[in-house]
Amino acid sequence: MARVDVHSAKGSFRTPIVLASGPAGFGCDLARALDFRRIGALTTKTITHEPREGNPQPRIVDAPCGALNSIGLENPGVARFRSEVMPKIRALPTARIVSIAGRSADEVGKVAGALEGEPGVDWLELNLSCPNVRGETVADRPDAVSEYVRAVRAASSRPLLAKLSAGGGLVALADAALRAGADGLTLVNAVRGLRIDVETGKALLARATGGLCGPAILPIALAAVYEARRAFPEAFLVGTGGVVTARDAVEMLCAGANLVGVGFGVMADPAAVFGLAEGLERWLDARGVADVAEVVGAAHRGGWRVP
Amino acid sequence: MARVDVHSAKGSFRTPIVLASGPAGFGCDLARALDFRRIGALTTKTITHEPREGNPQPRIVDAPCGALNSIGLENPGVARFRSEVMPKIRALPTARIVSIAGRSADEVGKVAGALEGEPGVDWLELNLSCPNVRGETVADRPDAVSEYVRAVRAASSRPLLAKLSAGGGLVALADAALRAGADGLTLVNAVRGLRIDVETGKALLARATGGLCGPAILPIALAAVYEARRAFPEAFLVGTGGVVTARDAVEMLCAGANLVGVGFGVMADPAAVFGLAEGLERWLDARGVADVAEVVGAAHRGGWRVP
Amino acid sequence: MKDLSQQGTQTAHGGPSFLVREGEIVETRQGGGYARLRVVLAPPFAAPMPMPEPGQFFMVRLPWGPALPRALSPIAAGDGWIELFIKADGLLRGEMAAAPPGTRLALRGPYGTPFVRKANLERRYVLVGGGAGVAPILHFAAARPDLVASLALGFRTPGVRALLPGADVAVEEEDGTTAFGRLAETWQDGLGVIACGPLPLLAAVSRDARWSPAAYVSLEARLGCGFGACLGCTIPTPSGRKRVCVDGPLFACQEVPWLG
Amino acid sequence: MKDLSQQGTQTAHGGPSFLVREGEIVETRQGGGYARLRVVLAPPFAAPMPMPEPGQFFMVRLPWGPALPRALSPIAAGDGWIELFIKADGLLRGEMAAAPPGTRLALRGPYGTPFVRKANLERRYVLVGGGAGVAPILHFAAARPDLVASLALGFRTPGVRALLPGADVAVEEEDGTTAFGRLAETWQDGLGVIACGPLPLLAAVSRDARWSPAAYVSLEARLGCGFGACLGCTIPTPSGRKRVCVDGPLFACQEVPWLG
Ligand SMILES: Cc1cc2nc3c(=O)[nH]c(=O)nc-3n(C[C@H](O)[C@H](O)[C@H](O)COP(=O)(O)OP(=O)(O)OC[C@H]3O[C@@H](n4cnc5c(N)ncnc54)[C@H](O)[C@@H]3O)c2cc1C
Ligand SMILES: Cc1cc2nc3c(=O)[nH]c(=O)nc-3n(C[C@H](O)[C@H](O)[C@H](O)COP(=O)(O)OP(=O)(O)OC[C@H]3O[C@@H](n4cnc5c(N)ncnc54)[C@H](O)[C@@H]3O)c2cc1C
Ligand SMILES: Cc1cc2nc3c(=O)[nH]c(=O)nc-3n(C[C@H](O)[C@H](O)[C@H](O)COP(=O)(O)O)c2cc1C
Ligand SMILES: Cc1cc2nc3c(=O)[nH]c(=O)nc-3n(C[C@H](O)[C@H](O)[C@H](O)COP(=O)(O)O)c2cc1C
Ligand code: FES
Ligand code: FES
Repeated sequence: MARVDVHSAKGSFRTPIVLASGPAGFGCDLARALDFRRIGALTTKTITHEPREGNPQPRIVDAPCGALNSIGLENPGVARFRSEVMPKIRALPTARIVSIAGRSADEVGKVAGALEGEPGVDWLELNLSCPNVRGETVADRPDAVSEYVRAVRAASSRPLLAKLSAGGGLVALADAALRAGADGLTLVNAVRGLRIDVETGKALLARATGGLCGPAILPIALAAVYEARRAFPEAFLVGTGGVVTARDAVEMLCAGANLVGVGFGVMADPAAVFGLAEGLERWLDARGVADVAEVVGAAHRGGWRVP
Repeated sequence: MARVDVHSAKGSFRTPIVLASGPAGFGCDLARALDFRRIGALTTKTITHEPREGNPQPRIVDAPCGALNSIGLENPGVARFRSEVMPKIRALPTARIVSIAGRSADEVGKVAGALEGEPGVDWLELNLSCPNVRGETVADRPDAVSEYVRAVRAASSRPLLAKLSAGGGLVALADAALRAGADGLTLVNAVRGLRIDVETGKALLARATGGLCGPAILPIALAAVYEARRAFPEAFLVGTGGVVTARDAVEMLCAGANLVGVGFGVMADPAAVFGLAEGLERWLDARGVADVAEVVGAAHRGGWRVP
Repeated sequence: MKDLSQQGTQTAHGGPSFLVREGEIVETRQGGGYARLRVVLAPPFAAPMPMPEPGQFFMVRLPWGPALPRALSPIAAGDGWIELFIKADGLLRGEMAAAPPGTRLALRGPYGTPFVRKANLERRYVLVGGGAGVAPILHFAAARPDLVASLALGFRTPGVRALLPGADVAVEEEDGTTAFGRLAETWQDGLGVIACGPLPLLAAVSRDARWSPAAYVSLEARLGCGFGACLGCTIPTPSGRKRVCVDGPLFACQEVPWLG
Repeated sequence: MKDLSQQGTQTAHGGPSFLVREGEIVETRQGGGYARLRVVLAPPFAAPMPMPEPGQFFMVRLPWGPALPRALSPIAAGDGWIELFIKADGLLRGEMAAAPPGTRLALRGPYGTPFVRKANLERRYVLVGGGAGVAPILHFAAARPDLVASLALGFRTPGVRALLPGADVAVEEEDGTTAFGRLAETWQDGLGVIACGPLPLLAAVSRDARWSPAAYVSLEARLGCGFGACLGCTIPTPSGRKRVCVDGPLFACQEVPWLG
């Protein structure tokens, strides 16, 4: 069997398949029936300092080959996350990436600080790119990205991922995050989108715009990962966006991702997501590739197969 | 029958349905069998000063609910466009929007100037956002947008559309274009994307990244048009991206588009595109809406239907 | 697929299952803008499908339908088969209603809290169903006749009667009677109400102080996952935010004071 | 749809048609990794479909297949029906090969320049077909026996023979013979060559100076529109860029010197 374990300077993962922040919640519902040993890491729903209710209903609607969501970071706040959620997920046989966000560098620093003593928080992911809250999409200004990352870095010793959006300016933002102390990047968050209820002429989502996820954005996420890998040959990258099959995951790895995040797929077919690592193993075996590392970034060196 | 003709300060259109630049070429092949009176305008394939060959094969590949292209502005150059193409399309019973681009403000000024004396050039569209050529995606810097638009404005008296990409910074770029003298905006160009051939690990497109088009990007284009309409209540907007059905067109109009561009749809089902205006008429009739203008921008004023 | 199927069925006590099973539409009847479909589970998945309890639902997809699965509650169920009752409208249901026999659906579930685990079992109920909302209502009525005082079912047009043999259906177009009217006629002190249907019907039920202290409504929301993880479907309640998919779909009217 | 259909069929002289018609797969045979499908045009479109000439192709879609249509050349055609011969692999063809009878396809066309309008009609040809490339080759052979000197058809595995009754097929796996080998055996001075198949086969044909001055190859490209507008398929030639979809798919080897 091909090896699918992934090793970075800051930590190891049993498989390259990561549950992206959001659709899997805190993993508790899935853990009742699915085997987390097949998942490299669970990324939690994003946690803020205070509890949040998120946006009004409806907050998830259709899109061609995907969906649009505007959940708006509903979460119990970091205190209840520690007291109620961490005890449930600490024992899961996978790594835990805790996603955090805030309205200011100060707030994200506080959230990171509150998690510092917490056992079982293996990585932090700083969500700099949620399309569904006002005043927090800081990821389009490199100076703000630096400031937020530095605040988390100062408050936390955990390995840190900075989560960015696709789009113009990605390399400058990624550079800002890495220089400020991020250990890796998660690319991409959901892409800003809108749908209209034609029968009324109003936006379908209560909050008008939302984030587009699912297969529709696979090519966009691949381009973002490809661009980031080209600019940062050594960076640790989590490629997220539109992956639902093992073949999609291979594309993401070849574009340059070390780990592959899955969000929409968890809503569409959760068992299939837990089968991705096995699908990947079989795919590699069928082609005589001994280690998944051989395909990572292959598109930047003329392919993995030298004919 | 509901009215579907569209009037702006700079010109009128029989229907709001516009063939977007690219997939329809110069319209000649379609004109042999389809009725251009059902089309508000034909936007030509982008014309540059010198002829161009475009990118190597393959330059069009699959994407979920869409396609990725990297044609790369293959075109005969403005001189042959005038001598060979214009005579064929001058008589089409629709408006002609000639799309132009160049590697510098100077070049786009020259192309616009060369078209100044040409009868049948009803509008110009300045392509500031092609994802498939190097050094010409100027649309991520407001100062460059201004400079290009001013160069065209100085060389041409034709009404002018500035074509931009979706993504961060849209309002600033749109503002730059409108202040520099553009009479309207076309939103959006294809979205940067990538696909990988998993069997080799190499990018599928010869040029690696390309532009994502088709239903996959409908929500992205809707969000861009919505954002531009909110920022510029009086601007003339052509909403392009992912429209294939009359219902999609209604969404685009409600988001704020005055005209609706169709690119991918021309490749998927050209006759259906020529039927969109009729579909729109029927849709409006069934709801007792007398004029398509009533739905334009409806999402910004609580919907078109006041219950 | 074998391994996935084993993963998906490692559910304790018939709890939620994450396996996507294939079901084949073997019969479709249409009427009055609705369709009733008989779906048999296709092998190798016929055996392990947990039996849906009334009020539970499946997340359903067609290969060419929308990417997000849709919640549908069976109107009847047995060993290896379910019957669905759907409005013949919308991206998925429109395609399902028009699909020829032999068409295969992807089904995941059952999910949701069964009605009997939310409702007070020491009471009998008037069961109110409007439109597609009659599906879980009739499933419940057949499973727990001991809890049923009467049925109040309503539709706009009569065409749907052929799909609901034996049911006494109010048709607004015929004589102005509605599900709500039937409820008002038949309700008596001491009875509870369980209602499923369009939002205005549920609002009217929950607004009426005669029965609302003992009334339950089955809510709709646009679901993402269906199993409680994505928070697509949460609603405010006096005791905090609840998820329609796992904490519901049935809620006591006191839990949703904003509805009335 | 009526109005669209009229628009789509206002074509002069059987020129390209833009109407998307529905075709029903009525029979599918499989073998050796290929499939042969009989497709009848579904009413109301049976009558106006222009008859495809050998070398022409249709742009084909399935509702749940890829969004971009695919080019497929009939292996045989008659009034209101066509037969397709496809590799049972790929996003569209894989689904088509597995689809049950009764499945409906969307077809647009026919497009492309018929072989007889590119080839010199004063010559006879060895027709070379490799893999799915035998489709237009056999269509041409049946339509214009007067232009055919011999056939050189090749596949990797023998399983495909059942799909090509009466055809003499070289099978590499059996005895090492290939379409190219057959060509080399049967070609004689004065004969031309028309070849369709995988790129290495076409390159080998065009590289060989014995026949290449009188040889034609049917090229493949990833098409967008199929009717000459999108420039997705253009290739360089000594006389400027040409579109595979309308200027081809058949090209004289001199037009594509980069191929050899
Ligand atoms: C627990 C639960 C159980 C359910 N059980 C059933 C059941 O048994 N039977 C049943 O019929 N339904 C049931 N539903 C409701 C059903 O899941 C939803 O209505 C679902 O959205 C239907 O999906 P669809 O793709 O068919 O319709 P959708 O396409 O989602 O459309 C739903 C409605 O919105 C409209 N709409 C969608 N998109 C747009 C747009 N862009 N502009 C304007 N209007 C739009 C449609 O016309 C339609 O009326 C249940 C829901 C829940 C939560
Ligand atoms: C004029 C013309 C006529 C034709 N006639 C025929 C015909 O009669 N019969 C026939 O069988 N073909 C024919 N073809 C070829 C056919 O149109 C193409 O092969 C087309 O791409 C098939 O579509 P598909 O969706 O089945 O396969 P695709 O999914 O497009 O795949 C084509 C090939 O590329 C591979 N591939 C696709 N995506 C990826 C990816 N991401 N990574 C790795 N590999 C990938 C597939 O495995 C497959 O081998 C014709 C082509 C032309 C131009
Ligand atoms: C329902 C839903 C909720 C999400 N919530 C979060 C979140 O809380 N924090 C975050 O960083 N990303 C969130 N995302 C974005 C995903 O993590 C992911 O980046 C995006 O959806 C693209 O990946 P996908 O196409 O696999 O879904 C959410 C996505 C969805 C669909
Ligand atoms: C094959 C192809 C060629 C294109 N060529 C051009 C072009 O030359 N100039 C331009 O401004 N846009 C070009 N575009 C972009 C389209 O005009 C349009 O903005 C984009 O495809 C989104 O719309 P759609 O989803 O309807 O295709 C091209 C798109 C396609 C698919
Ligand atoms: S639908 Fe995902 S939590 Fe309810
Ligand atoms: S496929 Fe569009 S020009 Fe050939």
